[in-house]
Amino acid sequence: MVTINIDGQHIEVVDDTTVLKAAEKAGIWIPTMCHCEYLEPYGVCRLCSVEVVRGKRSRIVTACNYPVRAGMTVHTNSPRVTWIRKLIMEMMLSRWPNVRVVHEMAEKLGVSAPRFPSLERDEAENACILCGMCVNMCNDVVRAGVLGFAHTGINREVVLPFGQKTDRCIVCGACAKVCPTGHIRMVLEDYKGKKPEYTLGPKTAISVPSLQAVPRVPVIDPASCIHLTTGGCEICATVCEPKAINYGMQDEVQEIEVGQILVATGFDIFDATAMAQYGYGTLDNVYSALEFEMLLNSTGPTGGKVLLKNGKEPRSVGIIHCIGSRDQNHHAYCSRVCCMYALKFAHLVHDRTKAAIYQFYIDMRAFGKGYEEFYTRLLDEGITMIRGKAAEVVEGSWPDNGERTLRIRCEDTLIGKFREIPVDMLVLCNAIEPRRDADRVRKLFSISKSPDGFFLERHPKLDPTSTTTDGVYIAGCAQGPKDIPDTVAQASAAAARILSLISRGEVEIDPVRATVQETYCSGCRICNNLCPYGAIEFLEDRKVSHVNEALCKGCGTCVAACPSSAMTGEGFTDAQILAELDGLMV
Amino acid sequence: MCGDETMARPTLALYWAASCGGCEIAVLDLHERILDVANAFDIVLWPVAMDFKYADIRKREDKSIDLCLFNGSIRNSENAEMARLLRAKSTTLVAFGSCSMEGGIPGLANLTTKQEILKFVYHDSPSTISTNGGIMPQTHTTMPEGEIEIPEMWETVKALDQVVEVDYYVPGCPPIPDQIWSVVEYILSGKPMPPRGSVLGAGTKTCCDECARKKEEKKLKEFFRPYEIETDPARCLLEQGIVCMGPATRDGCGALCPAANMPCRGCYGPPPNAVDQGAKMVSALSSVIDAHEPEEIERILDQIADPVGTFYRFSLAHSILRRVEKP
Amino acid sequence: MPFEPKIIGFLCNWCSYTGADLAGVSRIKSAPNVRIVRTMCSGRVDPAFVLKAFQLGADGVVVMGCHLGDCHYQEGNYKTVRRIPFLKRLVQQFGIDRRRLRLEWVSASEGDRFAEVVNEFTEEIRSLGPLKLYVHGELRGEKQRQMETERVVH
Amino acid sequence: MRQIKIDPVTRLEGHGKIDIFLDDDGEVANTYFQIPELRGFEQFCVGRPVEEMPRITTRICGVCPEAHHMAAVKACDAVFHVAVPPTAKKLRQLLYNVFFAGDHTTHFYALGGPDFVVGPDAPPAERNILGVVRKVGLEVGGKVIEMRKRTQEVIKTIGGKQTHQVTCLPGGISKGITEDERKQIEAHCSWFVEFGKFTLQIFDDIVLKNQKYVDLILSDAFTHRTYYMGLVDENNRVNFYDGRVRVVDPEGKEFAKYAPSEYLDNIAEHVESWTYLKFPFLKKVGWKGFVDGRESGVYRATPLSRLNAADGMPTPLAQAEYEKMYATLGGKPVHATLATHWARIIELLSAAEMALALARDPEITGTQIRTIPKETPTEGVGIVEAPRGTLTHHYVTDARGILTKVNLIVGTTNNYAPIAMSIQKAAKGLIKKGTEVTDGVLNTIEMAFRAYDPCFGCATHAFTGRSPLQVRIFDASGELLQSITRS
Repeated sequence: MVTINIDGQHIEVVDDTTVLKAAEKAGIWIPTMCHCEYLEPYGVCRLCSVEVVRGKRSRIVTACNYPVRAGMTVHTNSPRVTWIRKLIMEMMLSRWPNVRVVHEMAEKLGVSAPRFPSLERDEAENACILCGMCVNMCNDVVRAGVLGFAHTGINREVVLPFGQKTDRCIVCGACAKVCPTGHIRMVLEDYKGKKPEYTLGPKTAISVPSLQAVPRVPVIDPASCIHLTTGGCEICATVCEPKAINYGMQDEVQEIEVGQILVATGFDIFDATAMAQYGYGTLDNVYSALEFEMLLNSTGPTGGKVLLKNGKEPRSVGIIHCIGSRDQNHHAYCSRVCCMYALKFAHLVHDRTKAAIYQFYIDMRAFGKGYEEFYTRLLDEGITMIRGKAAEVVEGSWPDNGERTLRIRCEDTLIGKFREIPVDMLVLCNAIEPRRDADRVRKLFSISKSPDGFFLERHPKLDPTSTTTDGVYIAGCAQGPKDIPDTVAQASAAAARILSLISRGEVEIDPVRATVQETYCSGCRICNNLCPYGAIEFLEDRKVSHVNEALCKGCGTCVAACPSSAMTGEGFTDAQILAELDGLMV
Repeated sequence: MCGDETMARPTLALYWAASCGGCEIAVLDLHERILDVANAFDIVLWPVAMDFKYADIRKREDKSIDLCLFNGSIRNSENAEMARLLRAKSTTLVAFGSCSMEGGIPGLANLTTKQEILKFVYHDSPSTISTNGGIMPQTHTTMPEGEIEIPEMWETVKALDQVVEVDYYVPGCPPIPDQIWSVVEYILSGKPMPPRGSVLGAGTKTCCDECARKKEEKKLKEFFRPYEIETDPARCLLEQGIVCMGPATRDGCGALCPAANMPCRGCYGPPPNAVDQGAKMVSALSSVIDAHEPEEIERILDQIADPVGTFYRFSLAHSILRRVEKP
Repeated sequence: MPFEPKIIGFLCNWCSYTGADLAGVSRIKSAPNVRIVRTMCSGRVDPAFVLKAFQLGADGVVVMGCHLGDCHYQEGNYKTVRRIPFLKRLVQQFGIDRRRLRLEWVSASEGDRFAEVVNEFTEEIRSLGPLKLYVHGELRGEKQRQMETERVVH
Repeated sequence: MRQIKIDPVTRLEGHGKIDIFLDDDGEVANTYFQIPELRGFEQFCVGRPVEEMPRITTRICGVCPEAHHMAAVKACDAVFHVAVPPTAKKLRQLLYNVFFAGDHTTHFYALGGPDFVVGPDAPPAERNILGVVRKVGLEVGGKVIEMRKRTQEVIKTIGGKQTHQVTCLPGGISKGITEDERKQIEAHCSWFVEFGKFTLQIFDDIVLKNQKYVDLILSDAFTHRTYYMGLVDENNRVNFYDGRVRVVDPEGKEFAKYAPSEYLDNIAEHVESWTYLKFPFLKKVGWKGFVDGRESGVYRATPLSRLNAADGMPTPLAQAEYEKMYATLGGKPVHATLATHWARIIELLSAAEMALALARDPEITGTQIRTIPKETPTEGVGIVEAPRGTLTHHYVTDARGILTKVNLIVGTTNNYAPIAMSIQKAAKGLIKKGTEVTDGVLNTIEMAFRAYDPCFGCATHAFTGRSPLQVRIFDASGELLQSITRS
């Protein structure tokens, strides 16, 4: 540790830190325009100039890269320093007369206009000021080595190799992030054969998977993580104080022995691109319910503000119900939750904007506790409810100011009129549908599905949580569309079923079993390859087949197959079934 | 009258109804042991070998014959009549051989009709020349000298127990002499007889039990007919794609046919608990067919020639459906 | 008196039987001609059962199981899918129209399909008319004989 | 009306019923010999796979399943156009000759022979195997039983089962024999040869040394001048398993010689409404009713016929006996029905010799015993000599080898007409005005019968109860005078 004196303050700082950091510690502001804490000091803008006094001698240095020395004295606002900064600002102003950040800094430093004639160059307000942060970021931190300087003096500029787009760019966006003027922009276009993903705002390589994720632990997306791509960056690691970042972590498959399984694999949402007439994926400002939910979320891209792509507030918002549900072409069933969240959307939009809100519905299904009340309350808030399914959405413009907007064509069955309603933003209430891999999961647990594709409960009324496979239970939207209270109720019921077995500590298995009567078995081995559970074994010594009772599930296939009728199926013996036939045919 | 050994000895009757005589030959094939039988029993009826009158049988008291070995199926009223007579006169009536037990090969006549048989034999047969206006045999014919008649054959062949109550069964076409001997010995030993309806002179398992061939798990994509391939004499014939009735056939024969490289045809009848030999064969074979696709399954099934005629070679008349229906 | 087909249906416990149950719960109307025998799996249906059904006077027999790949026992119905076509050939050779034997896949959720199959099959059998077999008369005769002998005994 | 009770006719394989009608003078007007059973193999074998026929048709007759096994498999070979490897053919022949020796033994000692050995006049109760034993000594009984036992052993070794053989299949035989088995079989066969000589010795001592018997044999009551049929090899020697069918006329001159496939050009069957059995006749001569002579198509196929139809026996010892027989009975052809017994035991010896030769053949233990048929099955005829006559199996199949047509002409059937004629002749000769039909009458009829060793079970392929011969006598008014039933 060393002690230095800044503007009369005596402060103690670690050795070989820079004057800039020391000043920061002392709470003294020093202007910078090419400095970024994640980059090595570059010292190109010279704005951070300060006066350092040692003994009788004093000199001007750049604070960002000048190391502290024991007992040194620093003046950050001596007349000499102020004079130099002003001079630098005047030069920058004359060089970049239109650039916003330059003007802002000039104001701070009390410079109104340069004394020098401005070069008659029409610069954009976000022109490049050659701070070099992007270049250093790309080379030193990201290590992509794409950006560099070309030419000298007045012609100096930041370029791509040979001025060409290059595949070496990993599209990390770091350059854009550090660029103080916004000169560097990320644009959406096909890149390396990949179509740009339609997302709400930029998504970082390390993020929390979903807004309400519990536990709220961020994960690294190895595909887009700079460090995992180039070995550089590691910024997240440097800023993470508890040092929780572990780039070495790998996916692993764990085998866990369990006695019972609760299948609650949830649902997928209907892909609205299948209904082209609503312009999802083709028109701007058309959102799926889940996307809109993200938009509304306070931690979302707009911090919960309801904004259009162009950052403006919508004049009107349309919400269309039953996208893919209650629709013979897609899902016949009702997704049950849409009506209510659509009302919630309307409420929030009403709350946060002055936009007019239109709901396009087939029937309102406010079936739950307090739901109907909520519905009536919204009607009072002045939501426009249009009974009738929207026919299509087209691009159009506002009649008054001609601004472009969307127009929803629909029939209002209540007034029996065809209507065309302008909305700036459209929210589609996608249907809840079975997960794409539901069939694989189903076969894995050998449980059945209902016609709608959701998992089938053992009995629709009397046993809604268990399945036809002992020890396998289902809950939530995996079993069928339902809202949170219902899901919680069903899940609790399933959990209770599971616990009751655990507490009993033993299970009862069906007495329906196949057994071999050895006196009749001649070891022809026809049954041997029939059992999917491998319950039939052949006893070489006795030359007979044998059924392992614990493995046998009692399907009776081997019983029917056994040509010597040595295999009997308890509970369904030949005699019993033949007797049954006799009884049936009298 | 003690001292008179003929009275002391149990009485034995052997009779053949609709049979080929093979069962009788099998009895003769006891060779020298036949003499022991002759000594042990007082034989009261044996048309093939000795001289007796049916009249004497009719005169006998009911149940006065201790043991009657009845072979041959029931093809016409005369067979049935003898069956009833011998049932009445015998305390123990044994259905002896495949024919009387389950119809046997004659039962295959249930695959066709009496009409078709007569039509072919006396009309369509290539060697038949209708020299007198295509007449057929008649039960009654008037000749210049007078009226003469011949019995009428039945439409459907029956097993003995479809006509009268049967006490025991001895399967086989013909029954293996050693098995016949073991039955005779057992009866002579005076041991308590097994429950009525039991099968004597045979095992409780299937032919496979006696078959020395090596058996493994079976998965079949092709079936062959016996003449189509050379088979490995050490390996299960079914595994080699030869339809063998062994798995659905009661043991007791000593698996003679597989030992001679020929597939079993099921003459010992269905195993103890099997209801229907052919049905058992169907489930057995379809279980070892290694195919999931309907087309492939049909292709494989096409390779199995004449299911009914093969799976019911000996047991058709006694099967669940008993005969083939002709429109 | 019009001909009412007697049909035996072998239903697998997990899919078809539940499907039939669902048809009932859902109040779906279906022909009353099918008399149901429940087996744990369509794979349990021994061909002898089918023949026995015909012997006892069934005009048609339908075996129902889970759709292929849906078997509660993973592959039981794959045995059935081989057994029934084979059995069809057998009954055909016995002179019984193979259409009188059917294999249908009805899942637990297909109450409507169950009803459909039952109605459709019943109508087909109705059009095929009653099944007349030699053995029917024989059995009647044998029952008669038994009763007579019993009478003698008492 | 008086009912005459006579001991039943036995030792008759098959079911027979005879109606004798008398005219006003009480002379025999006509006799009807009826076969009241029919099985219908021809029809119910349709639809079966042809290769199963050797295993199905054995059930036509449990006494001579080997004959049907062989005829069937030879028809199958023809159906598949397949040539049988030499070893397989020799094995089949070995099996077949051994069977012939055994079957002829049974008939001579148990069924037909007793008439001579014990004597026609002896009471029927005596005229059976036991009587034979009593007459010629106990060891004969033992020998006969041993003969059966040994033949059955060989048959089981080669045929797989002793009754209803299984091993023959299209293109060969399913199982060869080992050297040890061959040694065994050879030992048996040389024993058979000895037994054959011994049997001829007995016949010589008891029959030929007794002029009364010789006269009986030659007596007119037992003589019919008919055509004769039998299989012959390329040297016109008797062959049971293979060759061409040769027919000679009543003078013994060759009338026809044809390959099995040509049988339909030469043989036809006549139907009568009063019997289930058909009457085969020579097509080229035609059906002239129940009469003999060269104008009538009636022919005989019996051991005697085979000897008549051939130029000699294939083996030395038998050849010697063959010459002796014709010398004794006044040259070829011999028409005396009862001489069939003699011919039969000459065949017995010949079969034994043949078997021995085959058992010593080095090829017999070969391993090349199958030819896998490759051609599409079509149609085929198989002919062998069954002990009771020429046996013909004729199959037609579809391309899959499923039978579409089956025709069978079985050994005894060939002789149906001659037997009927023999019965009528005997009856006419014996039943005169006012004669009361006695055991003698029936016995004589039985003798006419037994010479043919008839098996009507085979003939009608009828699974018939072997119910006995029944003779009913009606007067001119058709009234039943007498019914002589042997239970």
